[in-house]
Amino acid sequence: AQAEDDGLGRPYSIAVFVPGVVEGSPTYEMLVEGVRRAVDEAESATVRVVEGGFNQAEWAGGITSLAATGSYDLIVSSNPSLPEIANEVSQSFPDQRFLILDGYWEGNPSLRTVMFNQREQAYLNGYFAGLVTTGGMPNSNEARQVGLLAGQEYPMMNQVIRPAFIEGAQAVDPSIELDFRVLGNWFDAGLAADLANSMLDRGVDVILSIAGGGNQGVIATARDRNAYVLWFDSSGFHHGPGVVIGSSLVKLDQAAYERTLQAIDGSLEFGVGEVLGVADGYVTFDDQDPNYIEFVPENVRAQHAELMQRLVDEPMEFDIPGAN
Amino acid sequence: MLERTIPADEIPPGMELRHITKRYPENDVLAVRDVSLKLRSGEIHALIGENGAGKSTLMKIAAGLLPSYDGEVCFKGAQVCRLVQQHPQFIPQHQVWENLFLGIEPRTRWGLLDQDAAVQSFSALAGRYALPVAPRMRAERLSAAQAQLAAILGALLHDPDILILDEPTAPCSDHETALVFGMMRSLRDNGRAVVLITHKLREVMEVSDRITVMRHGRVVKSLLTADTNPGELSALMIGEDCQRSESDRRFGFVRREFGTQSGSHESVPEPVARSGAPTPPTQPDSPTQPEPVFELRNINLVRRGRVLLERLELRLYPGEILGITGIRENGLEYIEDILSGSAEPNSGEVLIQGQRPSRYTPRVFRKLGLAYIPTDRLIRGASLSSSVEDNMILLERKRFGRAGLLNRRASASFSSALQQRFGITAVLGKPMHTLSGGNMQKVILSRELSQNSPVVVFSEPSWGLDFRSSERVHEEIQRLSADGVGIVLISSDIDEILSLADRIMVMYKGSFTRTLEGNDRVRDTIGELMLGLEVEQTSAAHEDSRQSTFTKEPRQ
Amino acid sequence: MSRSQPDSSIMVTVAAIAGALAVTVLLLIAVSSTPQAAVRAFFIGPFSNRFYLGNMLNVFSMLAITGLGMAVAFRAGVFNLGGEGQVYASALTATMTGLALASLPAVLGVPIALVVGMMTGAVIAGLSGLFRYLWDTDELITSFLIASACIPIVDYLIVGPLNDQASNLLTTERVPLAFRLPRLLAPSHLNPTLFIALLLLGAAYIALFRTVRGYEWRLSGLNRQFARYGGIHTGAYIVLPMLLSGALHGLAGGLFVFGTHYATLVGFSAGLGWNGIAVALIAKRHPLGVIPAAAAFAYLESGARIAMLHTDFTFELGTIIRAVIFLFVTASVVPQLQVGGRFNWIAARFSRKEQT
Amino acid sequence: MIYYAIEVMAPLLLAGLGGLFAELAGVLNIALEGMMLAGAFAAIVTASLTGSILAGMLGGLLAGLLLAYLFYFVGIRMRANIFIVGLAINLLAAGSIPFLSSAMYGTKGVLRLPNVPRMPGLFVGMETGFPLIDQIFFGHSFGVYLTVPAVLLAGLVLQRTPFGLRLRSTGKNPETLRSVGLNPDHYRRAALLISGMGAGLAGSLLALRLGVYLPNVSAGRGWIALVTIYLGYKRPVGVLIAALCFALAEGVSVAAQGVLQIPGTILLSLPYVLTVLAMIVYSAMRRVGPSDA
Ligand SMILES: Nc1ncnc2c1ncn2[C@@H]1O[C@H](COP(=O)(O)OP(=O)(O)OP(=O)(O)O)[C@@H](O)[C@H]1O
Ligand SMILES: Nc1ncnc2c1ncn2[C@@H]1O[C@H](COP(=O)(O)OP(=O)(O)OP(=O)(O)O)[C@@H](O)[C@H]1O
Ligand SMILES: [Mg+2]
Ligand SMILES: [Mg+2]
Repeated sequence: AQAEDDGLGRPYSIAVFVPGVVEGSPTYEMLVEGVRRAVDEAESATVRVVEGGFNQAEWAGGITSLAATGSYDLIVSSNPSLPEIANEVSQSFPDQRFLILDGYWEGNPSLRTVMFNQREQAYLNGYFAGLVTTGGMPNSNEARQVGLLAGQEYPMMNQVIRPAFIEGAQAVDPSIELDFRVLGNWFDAGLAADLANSMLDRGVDVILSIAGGGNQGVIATARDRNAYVLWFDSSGFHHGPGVVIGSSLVKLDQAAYERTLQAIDGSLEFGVGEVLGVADGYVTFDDQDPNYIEFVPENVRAQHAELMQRLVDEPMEFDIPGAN
Repeated sequence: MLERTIPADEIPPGMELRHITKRYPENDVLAVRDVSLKLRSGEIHALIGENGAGKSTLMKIAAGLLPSYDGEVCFKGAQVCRLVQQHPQFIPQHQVWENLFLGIEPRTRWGLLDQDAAVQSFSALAGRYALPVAPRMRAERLSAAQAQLAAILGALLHDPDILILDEPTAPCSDHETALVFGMMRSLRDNGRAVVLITHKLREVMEVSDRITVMRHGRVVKSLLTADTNPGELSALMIGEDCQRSESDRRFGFVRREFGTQSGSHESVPEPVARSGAPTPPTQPDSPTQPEPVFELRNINLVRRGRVLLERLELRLYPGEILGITGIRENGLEYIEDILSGSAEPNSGEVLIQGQRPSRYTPRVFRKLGLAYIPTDRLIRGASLSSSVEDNMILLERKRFGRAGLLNRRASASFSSALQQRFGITAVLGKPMHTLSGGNMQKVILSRELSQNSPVVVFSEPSWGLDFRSSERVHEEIQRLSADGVGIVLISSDIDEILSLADRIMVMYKGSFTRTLEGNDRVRDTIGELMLGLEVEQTSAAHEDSRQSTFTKEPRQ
Repeated sequence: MSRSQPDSSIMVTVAAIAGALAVTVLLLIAVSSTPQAAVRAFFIGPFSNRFYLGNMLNVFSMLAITGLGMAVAFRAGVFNLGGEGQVYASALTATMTGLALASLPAVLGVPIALVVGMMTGAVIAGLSGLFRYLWDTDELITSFLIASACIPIVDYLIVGPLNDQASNLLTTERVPLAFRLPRLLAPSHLNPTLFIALLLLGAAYIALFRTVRGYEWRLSGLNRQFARYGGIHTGAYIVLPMLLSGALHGLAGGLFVFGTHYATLVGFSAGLGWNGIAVALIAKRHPLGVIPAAAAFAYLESGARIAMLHTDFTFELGTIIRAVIFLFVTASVVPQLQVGGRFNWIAARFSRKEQT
Repeated sequence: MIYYAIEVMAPLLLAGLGGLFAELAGVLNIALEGMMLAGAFAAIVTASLTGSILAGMLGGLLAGLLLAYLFYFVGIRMRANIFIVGLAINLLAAGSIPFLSSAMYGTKGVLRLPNVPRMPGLFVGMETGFPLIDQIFFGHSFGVYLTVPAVLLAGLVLQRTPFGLRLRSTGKNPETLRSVGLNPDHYRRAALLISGMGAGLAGSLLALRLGVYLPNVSAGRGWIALVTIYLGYKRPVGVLIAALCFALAEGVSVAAQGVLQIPGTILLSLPYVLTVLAMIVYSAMRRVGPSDA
């Protein structure tokens, strides 16, 4: 993209506000990647990436600072909690436009949100876990126990992911039980390893790990004890070939790319929130990865592909927690 | 010029100090001013002078413990110079040998600590100089006198050519003093140089070969002991400018001190300056007597299974000076703790002006009317990093509070009044640790005596004081007693006790052996009682049972 | 001791800060692709507009209160290592009180909520003081442990039963509008906490150095045996300083809610406790020294934050710069003379305890 | 559970033993956390470069050593406040590791490097028939077996060597050392370097067990190690017991998450609560104990 003024007006300027740190976070890497791709393709646009750190109390201040400069045509971000922050900031800076992914808000004319159907996403994982624990894999055990390790408890986790995960598993076999544990943070891999050990002791043979860096502890344990790990949001096979055997994907990069491009050429509609799911192709299960094909038996893959098709035909209702 | 006064004799010098000058930048005190001094081998050299004269500073320089000074320190023939500091400090939790062998630890073949070798060589040394210290005792359990002896042994471990002792006998009873002197003589006879800093002229005359007098950081004179007398020495220490009358009185005091040393069995005359004092009660229990202001009833103190104090009874009447003496480790420090409320007895009770304290804390005791001068100056008696003024107002702090606020102007004038009255050389705003040992003690005394308390407990009040100051303290004590204040005087200095106390109680192994009154107060009797001699004659049976509970020194 | 600090130590501190800043500039130049912009944002940014200025002053007020909370404990020779949890827990109780008293007028409701916050902090810290008084357990360690135990509980309460269902943030509900302290430099966070902080610092200075209780307080910290000997109730000066320290942290937590965030968010007070310790130590445990120390701290924090927003300055770089400044700030080539040698204060504290 | 507790204990113990040296020399080393983190990072990097577990552990140890030397230089030589220096070193580790990681491998996040071998277990599969004994003694990762010699060595050095005596004396009263012509700073330096090695090694165990480095992997264990020093009453065996207690407490809270219906987050505070209780009980017992009547 050309950054300099080419006589047609100043370039379209975008700030990406990352509520956290980009490197090491697949979601935010996708966000930045998508926006960058759009900017590169556009005639005249610039982008600045700003890391807001992990303290959510400071995000509002960061967004306010960006808005206060008045020099960004669009602020892009991604997190379920950001729409409400953006909504608030836009009271003070009504001209500032926001594009928030992975969040939902309706009715603020400055604000466009794109939400992913995480119920479907968790359901995909749950169904796959159900297939695994009921004997779908070489190391599956008799017990009908699936595990879920969360970094912290938060509304999306408690109200959507956790119920949908067990719902999916029980769709395979209603007697399946969930062993749910909390790490308390997003980095303590040592404790995560111990928690995973404790889950395996109780008969769990497959764990969906949504614990940031803690996932590594789960992998280490699962590798030692021949259990399985499921990944969330991005493809995780390379973290542990043969151990990580399933990944649900959210095509956040794709959405970011497309919506940003629309924003730049002025065709993006603000004031609305959309929800994208399996049927739209933005939530999916990574069935192309060689590891998946290598380690997961054919019949399991087939059964899961069926489920995918079912969800395309019949999308699941999604009650977004905290939606206005 | 001073050098000329010393006969050019044949004794080889061990060390020479040339034109030493030391200024403490912190309080801008010129502690030593252009001092030259020779320390000769085979000689005991006494260094005397009033508090703050610069003795300790000079000797620290000689021993290489102060980094910055002007002048030269030359070793001549001698190699090792050790200084035993005025207040030896040990690591309390470590055993004696661990403290003393630090830096010269004997090792086994494997490079490990050779504890047995250390203990053995220590015991051998202790045996050779007849200084009784148990090597495996934890240092926190050493009495002040034992600590002093241990520190001396620690210096001897290094086989010094020059040994400097800074007021070693201050915490010692006569017995221990004699042991230290024996050690010094034996060193001298082996061709070593020994330096003794002390305020006790009697000791100077008794043990030294040569004397150097310091005043205001300068050497006033160096002379041979044989050529001088206490009168001359004290005149030198005080300075010629001193008024005649004052030094007269002092000579009287000094002479009496010497009288007691030689005049063995005669009873001591009534202390001077008791005019106006009520006659001390001769029969304390008679019903006509006033109520006691301080009372101990059947006090027992046991710690870690050791009986430290046993069945103590004590009654103190207004205007009376009650002396308590003994060898320190026979319970003097524990009775100090009981009297001051610092330790809670296991049984028995304390009554202050007839009232029972609600708790055994110094706070409660003070509220009931007690003032207390502790033996331990550096931790209990002073806050070294606080200013002198803050140290002085400790007890009177409430008086300077107005609506909770501290009136600094009033407290400053209060402290400078105390400073004047007690002749304290100090800058009030500077931290306490900049003071010389004697001046620190004066600050403590001034604080406690500003209190007008009906009961005052003195523990070793004149430790480290020059005699002008210690006499001033003694006058203070007598004045208080004349005002009707009840005084407990704990002291291991028999002369001090004899010259001041109306009644003397002698401690031995945690109990009072006998109370001496009037003409019974004889130096030799006290000495024997302190060593437990008379006790064993009079109540041998009783003693047996006591010894079984009062265990000696448990190993470890 | 009650007199002012010797000038030479101030000079040394100034020199150290200058050295630290020089290193900071070098780091920025070495790492940034737009070094000029980064240096400008870092150093001038905090003063460049009222939003940044206000936020910096607000950070200053919070750090001043927690720094003071540490300084008063240090002065009495006790150590409160649990500030982090105390701020956090009291923020939550203050928030909940504020929500419960929503029907009351603000002049009543806010003070009550703040007092509840202070009491929360005081209890958490006071427990450690009490344990030391009763059983001689090291308050340094217990305060750290107790506060660490509080943090997961508060996390749970915010995410669980006390969660604001209407929000996707991990937060409690917000306190009523009327309860929110007015903003002084809108839209920045600056609020009257600044004046409260300055008032407290002055009051603490007078209390510590100009009152009888303050004298006892400091003396207990300098030499507990001496204080006890002098009839000071030294046990009280273990428990009281912990209580006060906890109360100040509690107040900080409460004011953080009513002045800045209006709710308790998960982990929102992170750093206030630790930075408070650093502020107190850099201030040489002196209430008035807290002012420059907290100001310097707030300045650095804001500079780093602004540089992060406007240049390629990264989060880690801010952390590294803070570390460098810490390394410089109390270092001195001039040995500090202290009792019993030239060792520094913390070590002295520990060896002192050994001796008793 | 015992088995995992022992695995958890090992790094705590090594860091605690190192910290014990510093503590006894009178230096409160609150930088254990940062040193562990640096040790973890360096261990993964060197293990990846060399393909050797031992080299990885050595790398961790050296990283701890490096920070410890910095600690010594600023905190002791330059006489800075050691608490602030400790905080600074923690910050330095937390800030510079992502910086280096990003420069070297292009990520600040999870660092999964090729060629990092798995931590071998020792005595795997051995059995005595008593599950408890088996869990305690057999099949642990290699690093765990370092801890017992470490405790013995620490005890020997501290109590039975001239060096140990001097080091302990430094902590109690540095002036006494100075007065016999020894430099207390030498012993403080030695103690700090030992604590750096202990913490670095502990960090390497944490990371090598996982086979990856990830940000903040020490997760407060440096602080817990500091607690074990006090809880263990500043004796090597005490530190061992304290570290084990803490590991068991963590084990209890982990197991309880699966069994009890108490929310998992709350149970995370259990180890701290149990540790405080242990401290109180211990101190209270000492109080009424044989010392005074
Ligand atoms: N560490 C110090 N810092 C500052 N000033 C000091 C220090 N030690 C001693 N002084 C000052 O130096 C002077 C000489 O003190 P020194 O201790 O040498 O006296 P002294 O002759 O040993 O007295 P005393 O008989 O009381 O022990 C005193 O005025 C004292 O205040
Ligand atoms: N020995 C004690 N044990 C427990 N509490 C005490 C003790 N002495 C006093 N207190 C309590 O401490 C508080 C302060 O005590 P009080 O007002 O008597 O002290 P003061 O003499 O006025 O001042 P200061 O405490 O400074 O000496 C009071 O509440 C009192 O009940
Ligand atoms: Mg199964
Ligand atoms: Mg002296």
